[in-house]
Amino acid sequence: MPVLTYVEAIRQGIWEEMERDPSVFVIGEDVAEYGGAFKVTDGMLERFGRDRVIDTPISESAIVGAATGAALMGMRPVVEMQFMDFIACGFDQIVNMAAKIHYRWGAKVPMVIRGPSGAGVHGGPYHSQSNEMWFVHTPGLKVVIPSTAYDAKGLIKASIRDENPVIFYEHKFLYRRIKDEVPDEDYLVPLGRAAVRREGADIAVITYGAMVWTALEAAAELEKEGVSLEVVDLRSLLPYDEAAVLASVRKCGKVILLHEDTRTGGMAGELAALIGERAFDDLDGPIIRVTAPDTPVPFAPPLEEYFLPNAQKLMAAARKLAAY
Amino acid sequence: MPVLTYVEAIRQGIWEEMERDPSVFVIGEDVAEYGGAFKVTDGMLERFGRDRVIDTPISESAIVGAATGAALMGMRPVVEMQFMDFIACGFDQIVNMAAKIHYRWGAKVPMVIRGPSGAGVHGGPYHSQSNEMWFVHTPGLKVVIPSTAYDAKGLIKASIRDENPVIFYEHKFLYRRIKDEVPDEDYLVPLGRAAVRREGADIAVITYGAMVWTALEAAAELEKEGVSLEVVDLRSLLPYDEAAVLASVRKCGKVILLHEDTRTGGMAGELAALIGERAFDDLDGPIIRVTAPDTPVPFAPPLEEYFLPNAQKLMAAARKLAAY
Amino acid sequence: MLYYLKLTRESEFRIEKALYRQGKIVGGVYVGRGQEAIGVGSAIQLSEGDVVLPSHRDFSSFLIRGIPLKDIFCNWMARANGPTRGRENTLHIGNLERGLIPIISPLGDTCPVACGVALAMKQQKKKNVALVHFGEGTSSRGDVHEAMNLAAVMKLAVIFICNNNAYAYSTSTEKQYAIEDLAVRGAAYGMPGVKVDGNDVLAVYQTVAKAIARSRKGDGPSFIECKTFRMTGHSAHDAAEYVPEKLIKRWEARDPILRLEKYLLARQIISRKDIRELDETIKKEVDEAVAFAEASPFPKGPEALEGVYCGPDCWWERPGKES
Amino acid sequence: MLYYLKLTRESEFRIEKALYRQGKIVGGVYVGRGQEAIGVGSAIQLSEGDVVLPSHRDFSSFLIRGIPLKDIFCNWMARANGPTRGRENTLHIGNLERGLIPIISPLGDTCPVACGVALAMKQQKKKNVALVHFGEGTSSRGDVHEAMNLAAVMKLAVIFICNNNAYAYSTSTEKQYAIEDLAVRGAAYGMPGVKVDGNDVLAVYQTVAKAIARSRKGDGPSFIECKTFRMTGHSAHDAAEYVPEKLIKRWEARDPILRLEKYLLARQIISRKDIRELDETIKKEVDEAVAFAEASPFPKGPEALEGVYCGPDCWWERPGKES
Ligand SMILES: Cc1ncc(C[n+]2csc(CCOP(=O)(O)OP(=O)(O)O)c2C)c(N)n1
Ligand SMILES: Cc1ncc(C[n+]2csc(CCOP(=O)(O)OP(=O)(O)O)c2C)c(N)n1
Ligand SMILES: [Mg+2]
Ligand SMILES: [Mg+2]
Repeated sequence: MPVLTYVEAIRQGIWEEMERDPSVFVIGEDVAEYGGAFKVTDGMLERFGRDRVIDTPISESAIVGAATGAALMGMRPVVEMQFMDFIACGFDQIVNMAAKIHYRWGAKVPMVIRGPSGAGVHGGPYHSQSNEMWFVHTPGLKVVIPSTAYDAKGLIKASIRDENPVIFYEHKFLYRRIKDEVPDEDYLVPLGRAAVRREGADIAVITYGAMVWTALEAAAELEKEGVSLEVVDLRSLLPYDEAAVLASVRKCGKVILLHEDTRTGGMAGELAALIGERAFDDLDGPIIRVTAPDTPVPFAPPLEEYFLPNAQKLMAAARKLAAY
Repeated sequence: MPVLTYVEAIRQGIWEEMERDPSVFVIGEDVAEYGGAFKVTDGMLERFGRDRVIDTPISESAIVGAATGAALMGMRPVVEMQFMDFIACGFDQIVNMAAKIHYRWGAKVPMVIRGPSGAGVHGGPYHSQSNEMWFVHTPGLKVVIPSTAYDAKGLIKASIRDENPVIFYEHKFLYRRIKDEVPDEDYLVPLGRAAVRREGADIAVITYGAMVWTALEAAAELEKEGVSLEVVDLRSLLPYDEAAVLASVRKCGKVILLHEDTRTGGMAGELAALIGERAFDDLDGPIIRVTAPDTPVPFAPPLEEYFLPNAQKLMAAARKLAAY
Repeated sequence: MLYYLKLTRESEFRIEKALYRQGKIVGGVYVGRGQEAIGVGSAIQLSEGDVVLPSHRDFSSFLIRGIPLKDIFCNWMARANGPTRGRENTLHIGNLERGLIPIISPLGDTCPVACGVALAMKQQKKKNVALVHFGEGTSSRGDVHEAMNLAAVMKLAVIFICNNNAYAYSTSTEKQYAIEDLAVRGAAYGMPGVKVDGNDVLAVYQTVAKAIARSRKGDGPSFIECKTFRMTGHSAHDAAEYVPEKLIKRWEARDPILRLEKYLLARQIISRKDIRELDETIKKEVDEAVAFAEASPFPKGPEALEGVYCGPDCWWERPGKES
Repeated sequence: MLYYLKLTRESEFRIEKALYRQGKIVGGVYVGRGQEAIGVGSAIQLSEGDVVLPSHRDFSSFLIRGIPLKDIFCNWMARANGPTRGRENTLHIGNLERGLIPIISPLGDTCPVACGVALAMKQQKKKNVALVHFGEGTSSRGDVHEAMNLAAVMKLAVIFICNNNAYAYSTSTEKQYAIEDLAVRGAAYGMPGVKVDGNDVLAVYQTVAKAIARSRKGDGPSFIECKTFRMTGHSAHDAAEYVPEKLIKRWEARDPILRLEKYLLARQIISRKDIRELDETIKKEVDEAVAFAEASPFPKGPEALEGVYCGPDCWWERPGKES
């Protein structure tokens, strides 16, 4: 099977959908000639032409609003945010316009807003943010974050085919750093479904995005110490796979919630509430969060490293919890 | 002691600060002549003049940005959002500009953004939202939500004197529906400190805003049934009073997290994580959430009523938990 | 046109002056008294496949695009068989078959949406247009700017119609912008910008007609500023004491309905009797619609949970829910 | 002026062509090669108490306002004794004593902030001005519109300076706006809108001088479009293959530094020898600053947790942290 990078897998997914369905089109800043700041849409202009690969002025709000209008008319826009940090500039159009239309009057808004997020590349406070929780807390949206190339392709395709607005986070650290087997053919990874990346017995680590790799790294290390981590990759944050989370927690009896995003109000809280309510009787230890602290993402490498969760921090937490 | 409504208390608090400190000023849409859509700033134009009570064009982003600029220059702007729903239009300026300045380069941004939020008045999807979690999840901001007139005055004054950007939520349902004793003199209610509104023994109900009254109503009813609720009013959501939450949970052994905001990604999750991590050994039952469901706020009274948590729903949850 | 003008006036009158005061309207009330010519003069000339995105005061657009009056009243009164089934208030009524995309409260948000509608029309090789209404206060919002610029760059078939009614809530125009006419902003984006007497339905008609023709030819967007006046408070609870009495007087004399009547009478296109009869018909129509709405049920609480997502068994498409 | 132009050029050259390639710059690199005249011609005439909000390419504003060159290099190299102590990159350097408020990456956001700065000046009865720089691509953002309108309505002392360098990343101007000159937008808000040759430092100086004088008199904001060209890629990793070769050639001939040199030589204000000496001095200055930065330590990890809030024992004010 072909081995693709994460960025190639996303490109292939969008590409296949554009081949399959003439209503799919790409819109954003520098996505046409230039092929996008991270080259996700590279080559699409040549293949699909100006009507379907559209460069825009620097107007995030208008881009999102226009995508919504086009979606209402039967198109399926795939919007690129040059960095997910700038989604804040189109925020109102997402949470107030796109997210609520179907509930309010029944019309469909099939659109995807995608772009690079996350830290680890010394991008500083504005090219490193993980801001998925704004949208996880907005009813009407779906939120997706793949961690593998295989999932990236399957999830982008499922997102494009979904009838609802989907916010699709791509972790920029993974774009060219990971590779895996990605079938050439058409397949979907369903939204709302988690994946168990590694079976384990002692502690369930629930995570998503680039942190899946951190969890796997820690799990491999800890196995040598006799601590067995199960690693659950959420893949979708809204709706998220409650059953998978609960199953893993019930099986292991202990749980660590891991994310790169900052702590207060982060996804770990949501998961803790689910677990505290629905798996309380199965818990053999406290619910532990391993997350970034509540600060902006600092720039200098030593600061950024201190800010980000990593395998060491996870292992320290896991050792303590295992001993509980 | 004078008895004031919630709205009068806020007005008095701002007024006193404007008297005390010439750098405090009010800015927003229709705040001058008209005195604000809910009359919070009524009479201020006459007292403080055009330089300190400023009507603006409909430009939420520019208003927030301008307030930030003025704050950097030593002023203390108090921004009114006509409805907190529209804060989404100034979102980027809040989360990317104002919130991060101090961390990034050390300058102070003392400003308050305040306005009516919350449902219960048939305002429909755009005049009823509770969107505090966007800001609770933004390091660098403070988030405040008073539930009494006394606190409203003390908290708005403390917010104006704080050196950081504060998002100050006023519950529009409470504006003229509640009244309590509000001292004429200068006093502050410290940010970040919760208040126990009612002592109880069986179940800690952690809540904030208008739901404090719902909790008290339920507590009074349940007392007759022999179930004793303790009601904790957070007052500040960021930073929030971890110690008070933990103390109440440890005392009661059981906890219900109650809010008007929607469930997934709501404040209850954050609290559940704190409790699940730090009070795990003290818990005698699952962590229960009573919140609005994950939908926009519907308009028709029967729908809105179904959407909102109320004393009945809380009582049902409490009875079940008490029997656990 | 006279029919729609009068039907709008009477419907809104009933809402603002009768139903609201009787406590039968749920939530806030915004009406377009005095500004009816803008909606009527523009919507009436749209073709099938065109889309209109009305402002919060453009009652007439809904009528002209064929939303039954009783549906509109049901919406104002939060009834289950209104078009939003009680989820939404006032004129937040969407209907894609009839080419209607409703406003949302954050003002200006429909301007970018109109661009997307026109972009889809272009991609689908249709000769249709999108017509978006907004107030002069709304023109200050960034979204309006981004949308006008985008439409000009992409040559989209969007007609931006600004109803300049002199106030945005309590804010008068000199606190909203520092120019004489907003129409000059057309030039700032590279599109025609014209101003027109918004109380003259025929002038509105002609101005919009030109813009539409231009757009259908593929020549892109236009900006039209309609000068008018808000002959009520901002909403039914606003006494509008900030509006000088003499301004109201001055604009009363320019009432768009009386003007059209005078015009038609002078040319003997209609008679006084025709007008009386028309008034009677309209009154009856409104009576019936109100009665229908009043007799309609409210939605049931648990419905609140339905339809957040569009999925395979979409709640909106389940039978037994349509009015 | 020549000194600042050349110091800017040399510093940025070192960053883009030497340090970046040696992997010594942390993160992305945006420089203003070819556009130096805009920053220099405007910042150089500011008085104490004035505030400048530079764009991501206005290196010179920092120099002119007195930020030591070594501090700037420390910032680019993420060092602990840079002005942001490693928290921020590139030119995200703020210093209120020197009247500098840095850009944040979401483009256009500093325009409303500039309004607030000028509002405070007005409230504090100061005759100062705020000068905000942004690119022609940024002009499409809603915040720029809201800010220009607000400044005009409130008659704020803001000078909006658009450096139109023909590209926004890969996007050329005809995909950014549908007009000839952005300068016409001044009229859309009720402020003067002028265009000027942005590669002519003296012309920039004079144009900005007029705008400043106007603002100091209390006559409100101005909009200045400086036509220039981005003589590099968007950032150091961008080869800019989308830029036609002949455009670069054409703009090379208009290099602002060579032009000023020629002007000064022709008038015998300086000699070739002076220029050589100046070049030497500058080279040495930059060498020293780079050496200082390279010798400076990185910040320590745990500092990442400090200074989120401003409070009583503010981390930023604790001793022993200043460079
Ligand atoms: C973004 C936003 N800010 C504020 C409001 C509150 N608001 C509702 S209507 C209105 C005035 C609108 O003025 P204009 O655009 O002139 O329309 P008009 O009401 O005069 O028709 C305001 C401020 C809003 N709905 N949206
Ligand atoms: C709101 C926002 N959208 C997108 C970007 C990504 N971005 C960084 S620079 C740039 C181009 C800016 O063009 P222009 O304003 O002309 O300034 P120039 O780089 O040409 O000086 C873009 C799109 C951003 N920083 N902010
Ligand atoms: Mg108006
Ligand atoms: Mg540019």
